[in-house]
Amino acid sequence: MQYSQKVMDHFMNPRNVGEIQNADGVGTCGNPVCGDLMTFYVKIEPRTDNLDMARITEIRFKTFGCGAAIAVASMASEMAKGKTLSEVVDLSRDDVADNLDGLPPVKMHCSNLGVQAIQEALKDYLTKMGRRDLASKIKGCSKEEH
Amino acid sequence: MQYSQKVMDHFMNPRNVGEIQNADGVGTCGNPVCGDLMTFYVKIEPRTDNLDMARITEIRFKTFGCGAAIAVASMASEMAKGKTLSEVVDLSRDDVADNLDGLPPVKMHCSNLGVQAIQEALKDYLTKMGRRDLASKIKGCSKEEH
Amino acid sequence: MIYLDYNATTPTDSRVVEAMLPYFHDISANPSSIHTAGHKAREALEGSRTALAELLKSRNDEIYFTSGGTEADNTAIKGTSFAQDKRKKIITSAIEHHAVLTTCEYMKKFGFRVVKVPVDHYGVVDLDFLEQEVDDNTLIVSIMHANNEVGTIEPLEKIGEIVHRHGVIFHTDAVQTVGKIPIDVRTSGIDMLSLSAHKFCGPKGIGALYVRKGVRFDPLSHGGHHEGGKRAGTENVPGIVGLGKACEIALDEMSAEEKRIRKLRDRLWQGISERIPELKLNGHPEKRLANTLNVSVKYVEGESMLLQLDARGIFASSGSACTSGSLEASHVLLAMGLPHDMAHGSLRFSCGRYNTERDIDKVIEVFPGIVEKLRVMSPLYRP
Amino acid sequence: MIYLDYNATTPTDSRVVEAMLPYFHDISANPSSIHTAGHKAREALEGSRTALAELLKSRNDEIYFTSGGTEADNTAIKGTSFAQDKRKKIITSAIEHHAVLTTCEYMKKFGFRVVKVPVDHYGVVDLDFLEQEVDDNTLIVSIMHANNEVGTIEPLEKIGEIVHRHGVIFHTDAVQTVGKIPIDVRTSGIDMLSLSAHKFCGPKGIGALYVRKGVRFDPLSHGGHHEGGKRAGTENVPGIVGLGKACEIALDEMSAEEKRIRKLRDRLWQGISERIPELKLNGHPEKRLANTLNVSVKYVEGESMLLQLDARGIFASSGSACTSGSLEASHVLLAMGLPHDMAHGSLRFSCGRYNTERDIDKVIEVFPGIVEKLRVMSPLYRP
Ligand SMILES: Cc1ncc(COP(=O)(O)O)c(C=O)c1O
Ligand SMILES: Cc1ncc(COP(=O)(O)O)c(C=O)c1O
Repeated sequence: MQYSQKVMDHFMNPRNVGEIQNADGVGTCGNPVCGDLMTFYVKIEPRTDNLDMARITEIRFKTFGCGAAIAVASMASEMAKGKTLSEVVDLSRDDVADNLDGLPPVKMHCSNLGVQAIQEALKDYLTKMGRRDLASKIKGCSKEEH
Repeated sequence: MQYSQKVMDHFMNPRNVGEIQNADGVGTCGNPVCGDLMTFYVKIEPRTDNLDMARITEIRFKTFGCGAAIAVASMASEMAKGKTLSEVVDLSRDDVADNLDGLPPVKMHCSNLGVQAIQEALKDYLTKMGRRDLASKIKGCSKEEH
Repeated sequence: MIYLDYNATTPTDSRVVEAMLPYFHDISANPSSIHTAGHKAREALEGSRTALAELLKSRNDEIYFTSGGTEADNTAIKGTSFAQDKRKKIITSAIEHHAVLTTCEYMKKFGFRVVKVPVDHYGVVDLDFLEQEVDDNTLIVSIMHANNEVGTIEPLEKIGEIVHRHGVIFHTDAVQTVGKIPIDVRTSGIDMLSLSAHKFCGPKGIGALYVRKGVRFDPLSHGGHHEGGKRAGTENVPGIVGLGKACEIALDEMSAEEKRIRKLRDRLWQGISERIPELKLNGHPEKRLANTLNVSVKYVEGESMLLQLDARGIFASSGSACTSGSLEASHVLLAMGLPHDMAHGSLRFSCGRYNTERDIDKVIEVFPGIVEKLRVMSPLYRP
Repeated sequence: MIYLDYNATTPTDSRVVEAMLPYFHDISANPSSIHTAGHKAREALEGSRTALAELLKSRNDEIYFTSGGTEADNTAIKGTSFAQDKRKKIITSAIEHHAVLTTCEYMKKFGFRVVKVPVDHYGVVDLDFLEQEVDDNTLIVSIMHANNEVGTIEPLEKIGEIVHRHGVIFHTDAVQTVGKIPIDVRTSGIDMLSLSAHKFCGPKGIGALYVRKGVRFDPLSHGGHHEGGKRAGTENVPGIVGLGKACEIALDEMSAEEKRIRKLRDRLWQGISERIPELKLNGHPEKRLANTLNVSVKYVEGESMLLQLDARGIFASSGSACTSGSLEASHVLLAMGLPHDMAHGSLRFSCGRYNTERDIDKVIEVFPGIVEKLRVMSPLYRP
């Protein structure tokens, strides 16, 4: 596996590793059967007027997975931090991979996993907020990938 | 082709090369199509009482052929020289090959050719002597081999 | 740099390289040429054949040089299959190298049925299953001598006995054992055996297939009359000379080396298992290659450990070199009944000729910290 | 020693050996391994692929490394045959190397029909015959670029045109031309091309198959995911590096070398044909490899000339290296219409990188005496 310098940096020194005790949202995607599992924890600065504009103030993750999975989780956490919900929902796997200066083709699914697990955390938050309607519009984990 | 020292000696310095102008018998076996052709010339010391005891006093050969063919002709000529007709008829291809310290398997047919061409020369002699009956008992060239 | 990936490939011994060098330029003719230069090349070739025959206890004319273990495996399976059209069943094991497994799969295209013998938790083939499957329709049974991922050694003699009761050909992929442990084709019931030089400090790109006299097979590559008409192509003389030299060295040093390497391997296992909780040793506890240590590290994925080790100059492998590039967990570990996460969390250390105690101690020093760091990051881990 | 058997094989250039050496021990990991040591090996591998792609003007992903020309030929013919089951006709020429001819013959076992295109007196394939034979049932046409025995160069572009009119695959065995004369796979209409490193001062045991993107073929050897899944087996890294270096050298020096060698070859022909009556030049007078001189010496058999030359330290060949061991006259010369005795009386001088004028002059000095001696011994000769 030939990883970029960026990937190796995030793999060796992952940002935002850990859990958040009283997280506003928690999301997990992946499956140890496939060798990749990610859990994201988020703290949200609430916006009662417009939930879309609520902002991720803190984000932490845990990952069981390959080098790419760890780097993706780290990069995705950095990209999501401080962003609004609507901004985060627009993040694509290619954004993450691009910010890592690319991923080997066989590892592209990992970058999907990062974005999706964060989305799951947002869904969790929205559900807790009683906004199942908004939560259902967010994709979250895809069954086909894992 | 890995030839023995003996073969190489007879190939590089073949004995009895040439023709005999007034030969008592001339015999040819082989075929340029197969890449081997041998002609033997013999002088015979006649024995009117018992032709079997007639003796080859002189022998010469010409060969178109591979290294083994030339060495075989040379060796066979040496082996036949001074021998009686009955002795020469008993010579086998293995005798020639053995005296050359062996031949590669694919070249064994060459040693047959040597013996047979000498036999043809004897047949020629016997035929000229009016002894077609004796000549027909000698095998000479085999059609199967060439 | 600490290289612990000898089952993937080995450095070529400098004595081997030394032996090869004259055959690149000075003695570089075609062994099929009839001139003196050709003879010299031919002699070197046949010298290597003798060395290999000695190592395997075979006859010289039972050895066919190939371009490696994969070609030998392919020749054995395809060659015997295409040389006949009566028997249409191929039996192999669930833990073979891809060179055997994929080849067997391919033969389905030609009407062959493929049966895979399962293995137990240690990776030993199920002899009862084999016994039930071998029948008069079976052409060949291909079961490896020792597994490349976990090192488990299969009971060749017993397999040979079962196989031969039905007049079936017994092929073994001995790529991981030739040069490492003694083999005697005369007593082991093996009909065909594959080997590869680069697994025992010989050069890459050369191997051989042993074929017991009388076993019929079609060549994999057709062409000139090389190797008794059974493997066409201008012979790789330097490679063959290197293989021969590797055999000579193995004959001399194998038994002492095996002891030395076993010590290193056991030292490594002791060192890490004392320091890291929840490690699982994969493979047979005793009937196992002396150089191979395959462990599953709970809660952690293999590649991430590999990369962390790599960053510290330690080179190991996760499963086999080939599976490392893929996403699927090792078919060997799964066949041995490991759960997926444990299979994904496996790591193979394979020692060899140039490893020292210092190498091992460095790994013992560094590895626990790596595991700890990755476990702390793992959502599966609850300390 | 004067080596004039470059078409059989060549010495490996010392620059090539130099380039290979680090890859035996220092950079000896498996290119499939994901650790840093593996990456270094992988980089070397891909560097060689680039060098070869440059030489052929192909893309990198159209190159598959093999163990030599024979394996490349076998892969092309068997691989395309087994990858489909519609087209059942294989067309080749009467003067192919055994690696192609025997492989085609073998495919009859699998229901393929084989047609051999005849050649003219110079060894050039009969395009009209080809035109008539290529049809919608034809899978592949395999016609060599230049013949190994006589050096005649076939009209690839014209063949490609005919072949492609019917959607047929065009394979060429370019083992004798790669590294000697320019090749451009983009403009020549070639779909598949075989080459072998040891024919242009690279190492033995390594070659390649070029396959135009989109042409389907089954691997000859199955196993790991090497070479895009098309050629399994741990890559022969030193060999591949050697092949790459040989390509680089060829790119740099080919055109100057070709001129130099042509001069030597022509000097040889002039020298011997002036001194020896009844010599016949075999092969095309112009469209011929610059290094190849095949002559038939009337009244004399080839092997005996070879041995006499050998005794004087001159190494040539009679027909191809492979046919030298057999009793049959060269199928190439017979296909060109030579009578048997002239075919048996053929000799091939093939020059190369390390030949000098002195070598040539020595042959000119020695050869006439040898011929004379053997002619005097010949029953066919009447001076
Ligand atoms: C058990 C086993 N069989 C076959 C092979 C294939 O050998 P090679 O890569 O030399 O073709 C290997 C190693 O790659 C192996 O470990
Ligand atoms: C025209 C031609 N094709 C194929 C081959 C086979 O190549 P290799 O011997 O490298 O397998 C040769 C030489 O032996 C050749 O001259």
